Amino acid sequence: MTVLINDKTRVLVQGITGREGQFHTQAMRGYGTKVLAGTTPGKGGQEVEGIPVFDNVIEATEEFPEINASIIFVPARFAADAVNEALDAKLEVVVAITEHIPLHDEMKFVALAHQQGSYIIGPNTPGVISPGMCKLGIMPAHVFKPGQIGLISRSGTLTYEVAASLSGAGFGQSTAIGLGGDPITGMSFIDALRLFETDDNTSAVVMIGEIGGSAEEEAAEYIKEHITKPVVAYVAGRTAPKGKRMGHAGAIVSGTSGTADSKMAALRDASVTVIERPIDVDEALQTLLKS
Amino acid sequence: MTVLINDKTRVLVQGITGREGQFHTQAMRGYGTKVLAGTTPGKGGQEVEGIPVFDNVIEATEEFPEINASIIFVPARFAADAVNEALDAKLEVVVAITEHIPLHDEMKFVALAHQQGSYIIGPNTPGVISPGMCKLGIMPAHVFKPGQIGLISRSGTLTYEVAASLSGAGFGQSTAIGLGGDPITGMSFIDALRLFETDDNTSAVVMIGEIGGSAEEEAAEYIKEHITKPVVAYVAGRTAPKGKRMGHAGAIVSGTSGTADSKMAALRDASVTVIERPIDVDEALQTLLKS
Amino acid sequence: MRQFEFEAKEAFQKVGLSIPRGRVAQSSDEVEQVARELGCPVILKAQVLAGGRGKAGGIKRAETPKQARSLADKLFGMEIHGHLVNRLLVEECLDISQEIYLGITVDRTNRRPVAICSGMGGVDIEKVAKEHPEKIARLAVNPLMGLREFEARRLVKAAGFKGRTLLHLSRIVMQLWRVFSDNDAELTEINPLIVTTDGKYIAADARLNVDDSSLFRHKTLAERLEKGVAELTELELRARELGMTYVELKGDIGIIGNGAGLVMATMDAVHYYGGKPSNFLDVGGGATADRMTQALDIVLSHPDVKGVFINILGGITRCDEMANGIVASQKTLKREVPMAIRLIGTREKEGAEILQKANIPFLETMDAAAQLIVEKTRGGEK
Amino acid sequence: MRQFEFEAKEAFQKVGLSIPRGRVAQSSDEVEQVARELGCPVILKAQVLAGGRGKAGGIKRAETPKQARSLADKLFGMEIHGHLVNRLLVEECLDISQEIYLGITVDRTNRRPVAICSGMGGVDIEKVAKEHPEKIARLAVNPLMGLREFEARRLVKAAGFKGRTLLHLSRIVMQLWRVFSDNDAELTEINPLIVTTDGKYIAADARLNVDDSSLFRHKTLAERLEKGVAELTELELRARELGMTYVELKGDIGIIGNGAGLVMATMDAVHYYGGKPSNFLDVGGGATADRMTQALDIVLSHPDVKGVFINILGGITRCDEMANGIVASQKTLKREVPMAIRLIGTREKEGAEILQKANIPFLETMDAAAQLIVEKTRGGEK
Repeated sequence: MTVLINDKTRVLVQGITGREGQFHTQAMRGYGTKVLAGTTPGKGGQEVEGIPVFDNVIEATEEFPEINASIIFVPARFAADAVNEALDAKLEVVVAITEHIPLHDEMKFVALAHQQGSYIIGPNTPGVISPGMCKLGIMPAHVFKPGQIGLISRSGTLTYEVAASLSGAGFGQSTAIGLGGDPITGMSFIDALRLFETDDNTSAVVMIGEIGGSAEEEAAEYIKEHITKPVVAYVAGRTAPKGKRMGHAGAIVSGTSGTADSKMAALRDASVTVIERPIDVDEALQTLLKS
Repeated sequence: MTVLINDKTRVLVQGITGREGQFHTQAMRGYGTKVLAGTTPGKGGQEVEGIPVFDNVIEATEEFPEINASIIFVPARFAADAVNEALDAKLEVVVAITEHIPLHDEMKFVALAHQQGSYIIGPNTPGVISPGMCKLGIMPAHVFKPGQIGLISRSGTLTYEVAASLSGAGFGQSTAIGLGGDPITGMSFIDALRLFETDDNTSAVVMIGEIGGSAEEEAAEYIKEHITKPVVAYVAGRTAPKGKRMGHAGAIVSGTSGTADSKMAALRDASVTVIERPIDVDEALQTLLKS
Repeated sequence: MRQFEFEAKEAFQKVGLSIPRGRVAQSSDEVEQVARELGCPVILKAQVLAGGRGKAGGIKRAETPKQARSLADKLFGMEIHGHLVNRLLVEECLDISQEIYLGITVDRTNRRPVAICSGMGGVDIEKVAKEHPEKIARLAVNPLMGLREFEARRLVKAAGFKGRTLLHLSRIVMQLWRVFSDNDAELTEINPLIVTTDGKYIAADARLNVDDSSLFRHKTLAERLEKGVAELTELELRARELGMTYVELKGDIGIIGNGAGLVMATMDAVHYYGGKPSNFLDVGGGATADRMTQALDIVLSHPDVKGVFINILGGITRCDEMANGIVASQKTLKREVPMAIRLIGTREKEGAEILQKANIPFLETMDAAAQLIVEKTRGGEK
Repeated sequence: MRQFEFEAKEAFQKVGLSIPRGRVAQSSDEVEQVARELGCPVILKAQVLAGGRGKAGGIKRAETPKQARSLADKLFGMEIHGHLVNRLLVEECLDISQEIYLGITVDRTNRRPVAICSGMGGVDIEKVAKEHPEKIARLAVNPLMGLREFEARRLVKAAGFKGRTLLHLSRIVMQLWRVFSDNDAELTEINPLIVTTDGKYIAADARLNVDDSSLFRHKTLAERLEKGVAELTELELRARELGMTYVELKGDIGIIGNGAGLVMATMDAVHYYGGKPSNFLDVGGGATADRMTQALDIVLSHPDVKGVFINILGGITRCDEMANGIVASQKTLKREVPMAIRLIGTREKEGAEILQKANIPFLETMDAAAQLIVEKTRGGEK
């Protein structure tokens, strides 16, 4: 089985009537994702692509109790409330696509999710995909292929870059998880590594990190102790200067901490194969999986 | 055994260096209560009656891990924080003597206590006493005698009135619980009734209610379903007018709800022996316990 | 502590709620002027800290500034449930298309705030609750989280609203939550919230009761309370300043005791034996002799009082202190009335001696004392 | 968004924290006048949105108003880490008995706020953390509860404070929490908090970084950002207004891509092959042709740029749109520089055709394009 989402995933789309919500609902369904319902406050009773729209999450989950995941396309100032609403309905996986959600709101809903054992993916993420089974996100699906590589990334497009490279070389993916580009995200590398370690369908893990914070360093410590599967890592932003955000709110070197070099050193120290160019991922995996 | 407190209760006094804190610490110890430590922020390192004073609850409980209850003599504007601190230290019973704690703060700490399964007694309570074993409060101890009557009251002095009457007639008390005179209290009649119902040492319960809210009505419903022991009830405030607070913040008839007559009727309907004068409690019990 | 309507509306405005155009006037001249400024018709609303103002004739509609003046002449000086009208809120008339009820209060049973919404606004919500319980939606708020937007929507939806109205009302419920939360409210209400014919949402009436115990965080309200601009009568305010709780009632037997429950029971005992309490007075725990003297002074300041029942059950409160206070007050009392004194508990022996020396009789049970004072006052003794 | 020191101090004052007497001056005349008003000695502090201001000579002490003027003459117009000094905060000198560090920031690892206290204030806290980790106390805050008073006391106690100081500092930590919480802060710091010789607690320096994503709740800050009074350079601000992220760097190869991670990787690839990026520019997801044209315009506005690398991996972003944008900009470009274009993903065939028609070469891999642009710019081609 894959991690987080699979063919049993039943999806609610929050913000389904918006432009993005509609577009990606169609794309997800096209991929085979089971989207059962959507919400947009004030638009209950409408339909989008034949999918019923509700005013509130609870109405949708009462009608479709099998819903266990949600994806959120709600503007930033309302998105935290949407996440809280999904958590309140005890959904297991909540994907928050939205960028620019206030940091304090993020800390709150992440704490709440941890309390109740739900997974939040993102915010500011392309989502999560278990190729061939379920896509809960906005990624271009064609670059992903079913297979046995677990992919974890803080970046969107860079994930597609690496996934395309992997797929091209015959390394399909079990699940690809976009952690999200904000300083506070629902899942960390450690959370994702833990899932992949016990997933029978995953034989190796590729991590795509970037500057800012210390999630990669902590992952390195965790890998030393708990991860037996081979891990390849790429870290973006070696040339980023201090004190400047590189697009993502979380991608910033503060003082001397959060540099790509520190992350790469820590990962190497944990016997992770650290690559300097995304293109090197195939070779690294080939070497690792041969041995 | 008694409910809430007994000879295994080990006590922390929060606000021990204040006038009231000192006075009642002495009184409680005189009664045999095991007071192990006290707190007053900024006065850590001092002693009161040979009892060590700490700056923080956590320091006291680290030094005396056997502490399982707390009594709070802290001025109103700091009292909610003191309750939260006691809850944070996971104390099982927290007695908040203080009157005039803000209502919103009370709702918060009561919710927190329920979440973690701690009991808050009060606020605005004389406390709780298991006669002959442990006194965690400010009540005049001599009016209480050990025995088998569980006493639950929303009022202070009226409790002493009834307890004195009971003790005089040979009806000692297992435990007497002052619920507190505020609209929001940590324990309700129902919470206390539930404890007494399963307490082997309690053979009958006396409830002292008053106008305001609907705790007595709810207790009546609960008694119908769950209480097998005889219950006697007195309700104060039959002559109180509408819309005026009778001393206690919680003692107010709002609109048509919260009248003494409605409470008495509900209790009678639940086969509780409702008495019209406190003095009638002995006779009521004698009748009930004979049958 | 109940706020005046105009004060509650100020609090509403602070969080962005719309209120009718208008302002407070303190004279008929001013009322006429405001009416002119606003353009008639206008509504005149007596600003008193009492409910049922409308039924009591405290709300009037004026078609012209002149009529506003003449109505104001009648309203000023009027008494509504014992409260003198000295301020009128003059407001524009709204074109009503719908009246909605929104409120947040404290649910004592569940020990948390409860938000309430109903499409049947403009009438007594308790009445609606009784006659059309299905028309009222309620939502319990987790006090540790506060009300959240999706919960507000759930409430408003449950009350039967949809579409854009659902969004508008939910936003207003969130604003009302801020009023509740920022002001440590016991209760805040918009009844009615008016949807005007041109689609605006306006809080036509406003209620806000602030928790007295929270006033240390609300300095301006605390100051107002000290200045006596509240529901309290003069005597009640004086007692409050002295740290005692005194409530004026309609009877003729003064009641003094220690502890709220005991004082209520004392009132009930007097009533049981056929008397009528003229007040509730709790001297509080650990009161001194002085306080007893002050308590007697306050109770006897009420002109209807024909006798006084003092009921002391000493715990922290000491009987000797109370006895000393009673004796001391004998010399200074405004007038002599029959008394019944019951004095037991801490230091009761010392207290008894003090009273005996002063030749003041006392009793040991509440019921005996209650019977005594009822007899004495009924008998027409002085 | 970093606040100026004087703005942070205003936020501090709002919650009751004490700050030194003083005010902002915008000319040497004004500095002299403020110095006279306050009484010398005074401190002049350059108001720039950059750290390390002290070491860079941006803080001076003046013994007389005249000296204040002459120091101000030098400070105004000075550049500190690329930021022009055009405001000075003139403040009283404090008699220091102790310097304390207090801060609240976001702990990304634990995904919650962390409050920090140390008796070693007035110096770089990161340095203290390295050299004397035992001198720093930290406390994780539950974001759902907020910081509570007893937790503040626990923190301050853990930092080694006792008695009245413990109480004072705990209260200040709570006030700082309010600054953090009310302002959606990423970071707020008092370093140093000065205990004066006469026992007052004064925030001598103040730092407050507000979360950009929260600015919709902080209208005045949002307005300021729009006016450009922030850390952003002119080009960065222009890009922001257009909805793109542009960061100026020191190199000479312009970088444009879609997606922050991809753009960083593109910069890294350029560096890997020996080049130096002159900027970071993310056109964002689903960009249109216009946006690509604007992006090229911004990148080429940087005078150092000798070549541009466009790296597009189409997902939501369509290659044909990007190609159209590139073609369109050929006519309007300020200047002609070598380009390397990599274009794959959604609609790559259509994009390729558009570029081919316009005779613009492109590549399929990031690495090939990186090598190309490094060669072209190094070769001195035009």
